[in-house]
Amino acid sequence: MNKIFPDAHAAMAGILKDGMTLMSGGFGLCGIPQLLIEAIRDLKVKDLTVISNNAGVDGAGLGILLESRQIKKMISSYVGENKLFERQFLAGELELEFNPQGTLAERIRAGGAGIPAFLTKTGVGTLIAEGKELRDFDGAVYVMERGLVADVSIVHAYKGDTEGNLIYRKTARNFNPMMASAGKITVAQVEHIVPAGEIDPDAVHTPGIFVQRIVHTPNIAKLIEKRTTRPRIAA
Amino acid sequence: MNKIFPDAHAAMAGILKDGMTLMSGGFGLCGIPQLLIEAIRDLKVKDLTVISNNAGVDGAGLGILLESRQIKKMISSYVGENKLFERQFLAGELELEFNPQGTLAERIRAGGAGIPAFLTKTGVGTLIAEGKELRDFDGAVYVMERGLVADVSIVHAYKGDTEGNLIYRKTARNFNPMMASAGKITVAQVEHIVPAGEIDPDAVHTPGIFVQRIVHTPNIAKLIEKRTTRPRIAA
Amino acid sequence: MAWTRDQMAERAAKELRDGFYVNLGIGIPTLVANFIPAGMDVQLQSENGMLGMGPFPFEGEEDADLINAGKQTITELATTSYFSSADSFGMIRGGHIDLAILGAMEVTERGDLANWMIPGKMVKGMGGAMDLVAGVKRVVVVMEHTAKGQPKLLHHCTLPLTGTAVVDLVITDLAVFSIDKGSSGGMTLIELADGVTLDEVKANTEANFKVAADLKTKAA
Amino acid sequence: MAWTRDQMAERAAKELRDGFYVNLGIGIPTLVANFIPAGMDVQLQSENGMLGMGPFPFEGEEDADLINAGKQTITELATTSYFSSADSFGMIRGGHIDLAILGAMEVTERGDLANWMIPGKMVKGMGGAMDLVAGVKRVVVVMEHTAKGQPKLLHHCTLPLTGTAVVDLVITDLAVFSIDKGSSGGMTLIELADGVTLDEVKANTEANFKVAADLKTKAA
Repeated sequence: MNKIFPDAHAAMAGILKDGMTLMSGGFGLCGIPQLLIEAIRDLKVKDLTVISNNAGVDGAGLGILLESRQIKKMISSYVGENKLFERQFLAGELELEFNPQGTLAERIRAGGAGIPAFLTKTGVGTLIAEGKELRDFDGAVYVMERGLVADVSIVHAYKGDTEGNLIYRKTARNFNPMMASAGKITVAQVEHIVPAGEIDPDAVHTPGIFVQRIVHTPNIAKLIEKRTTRPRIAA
Repeated sequence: MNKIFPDAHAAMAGILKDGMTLMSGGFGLCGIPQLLIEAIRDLKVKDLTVISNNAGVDGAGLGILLESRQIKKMISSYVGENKLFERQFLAGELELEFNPQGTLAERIRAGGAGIPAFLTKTGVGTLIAEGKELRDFDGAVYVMERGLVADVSIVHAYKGDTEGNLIYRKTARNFNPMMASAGKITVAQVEHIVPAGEIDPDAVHTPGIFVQRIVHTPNIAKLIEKRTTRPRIAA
Repeated sequence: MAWTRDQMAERAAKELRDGFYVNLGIGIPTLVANFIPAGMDVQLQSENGMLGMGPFPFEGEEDADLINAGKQTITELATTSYFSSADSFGMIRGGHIDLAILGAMEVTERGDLANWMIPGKMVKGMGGAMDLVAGVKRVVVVMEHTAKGQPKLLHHCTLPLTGTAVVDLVITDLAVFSIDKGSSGGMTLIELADGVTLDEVKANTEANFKVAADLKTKAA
Repeated sequence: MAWTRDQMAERAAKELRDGFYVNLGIGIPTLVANFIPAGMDVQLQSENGMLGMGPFPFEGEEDADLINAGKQTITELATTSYFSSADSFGMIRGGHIDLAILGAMEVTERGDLANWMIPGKMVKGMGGAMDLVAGVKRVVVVMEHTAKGQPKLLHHCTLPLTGTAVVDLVITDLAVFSIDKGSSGGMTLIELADGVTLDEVKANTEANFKVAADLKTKAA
């Protein structure tokens, strides 16, 4: 069962269709599957519903699918970094569903784990709870939120083996593991690819069962949104 | 903030009281916090409600708290390995609540993650769903299950650092991570203790925030319930 | 001549496909691992928290930290990954396991299954059985056709249920039945064990079943 | 003399305790990290998936894979662990974070909070703010007392809410208020910034508040 594809275009080919739901990993520009997003642009599928914590920036991340007008709806927690997003939204060209970040993360985790709905305190008494079912447990009020699944999930990992086991690096992990579990088909771009057996099985973040396709994307450019530093104290 | 205690007795002292709810990690005898269980026996607290996938065997694991009659109620998925359990249960001395194993695991995970209830397909149409709320989502029926928390959780880990970050080994991980997250106080026995910084932060299974007390328990005897082997083919 | 336990396991192994992730129950289902065709990539899941389960260890190489859901010592493979029981059952409940092969006490013509409570004995618990039948994409039962001469394929289960409308295929020592669990298609006899007659199956089965067209020819 | 941003952060740092796990919002709350007393063990959480957040990196040592929830480059410490955003918000929602220090646009005398939607501007989203106020054990707001001369401590929020009855303490450039959010205890002025008078606070506050007994003495 070969899961390795020669390039991002090949890895995304044959699994996309207009109107589908896509999950895209990453937080800001950290840990985003940039080359898989570019392949989706090149494959010209449209009317996508995209579930992603953010919407990229102008020219990077999901920003490039906004430019190409392939996204119909975003389900996100924060889209503040993207001017094109604002223009398309205000022009009525883009639908938007905001979720609290933790609720979004849990909805995706629930979807991957076969849980159609769960209760949370987050958002009770706010706009987020409007129209949703409220429940009382032990004297506190909770709102019911639904699990999310995707036709295709795209994720970025630091290391992957031929079985599809993945390891993420530092805060580039973020939404990638849950999204890998919640895609009917999950495609991973990995910086380093190794034979099965080279990753410590205790250290695997995403077991291979969740990953149907892998593509090796070495030496990718990683963008930094807010480069903050401190001065070196002279010795 | 020192989390390290000199021995199992000291680590369990001052946090136990009669009638409390205890979570105890492990699957069968694999990854059980044996020395912490022995400390609970020695501290003589009683009327415990114990949440654990299994109930140990005669003379090991939770079996020793059955012997000392400190357990009032078990919440488990399988208790088949324990004759004393059977006798106490049939004599009406022990309450028992069966949960499907995955529902039990998820209830504990939910408790630790602040989710008071979730929906699952597991057990619909069986005894397990009796008296519980059923809900329809997209044409399928699901049963509502509640999150579980414990006054104290005890877990076994392979490695721990002074911050309380834990790593489990192979299938000894099982219920330990969720239980660590669902205890108001969590005590970990660890085979190897290292200074903070020695565990790869990408490889941590249980972040230190979930662990209030750690005790170093090197060279523990690990029991095997079913020793199955295959013959060596002569060279 | 009914099938032996090994023959039943061999028949069950025909349900495997390249790339499948599979959960095997204890008893006869465990034997299925011996019949995975060479060159076929099948990863076995152990619901306590492992994918890529290897064979029993060589004597002296048992590791107490490495057991399967039946609490037997096992080994790891190059493909192995470990995870928590919550993640393991997330995998199961979420429909990521392609196939579960399980034992049973009773199965009905609608695919209801009872396999966790033995009448008159201490109740040991359902373990992961209810989760597996509710979550896994396809459920295959392997069991003896009768117990003490009484049919196990029934109109209604007499024992407490593990799940309702969950079984897709039943392999017994006498025959193989498919179950159209999602609709009113019911149960269909699709295969007879070598030397077993249709009459013999009928005599030992309470459940209603149709007989597949191609089997009728073969059995004639 | 109202407090500076640094003085507000320094005051907020007095809410820290040894062994605390703390989440700091963007803006003034970020500055609180500079005032953690020496010898006090405080671990900072970043809700994108990190515990044990270190300071900004030295120039040239930025790592694109290592950012905080404000998307700034940061560093790791000896205590650091990384986890998924689902695990991170499980930590938050499950009540494991001792303290969140956040900015705000409006706070009411009952502890209602609005801090995610700016009137007349494009809505950017609430990010993790709603999860933090709903889940963290104790919520401290640090904000300017007024915005363009208008009070931010109100009877009712005019902006869309982030949470209801969630704020425990408000630190402004003029004063510090405790809020008994769980009951009808309301808001109490417990501290004045150096040189600020009670009348000045009253003139700039719409919300009802009591004055703590010991503060009355001090302010007299």
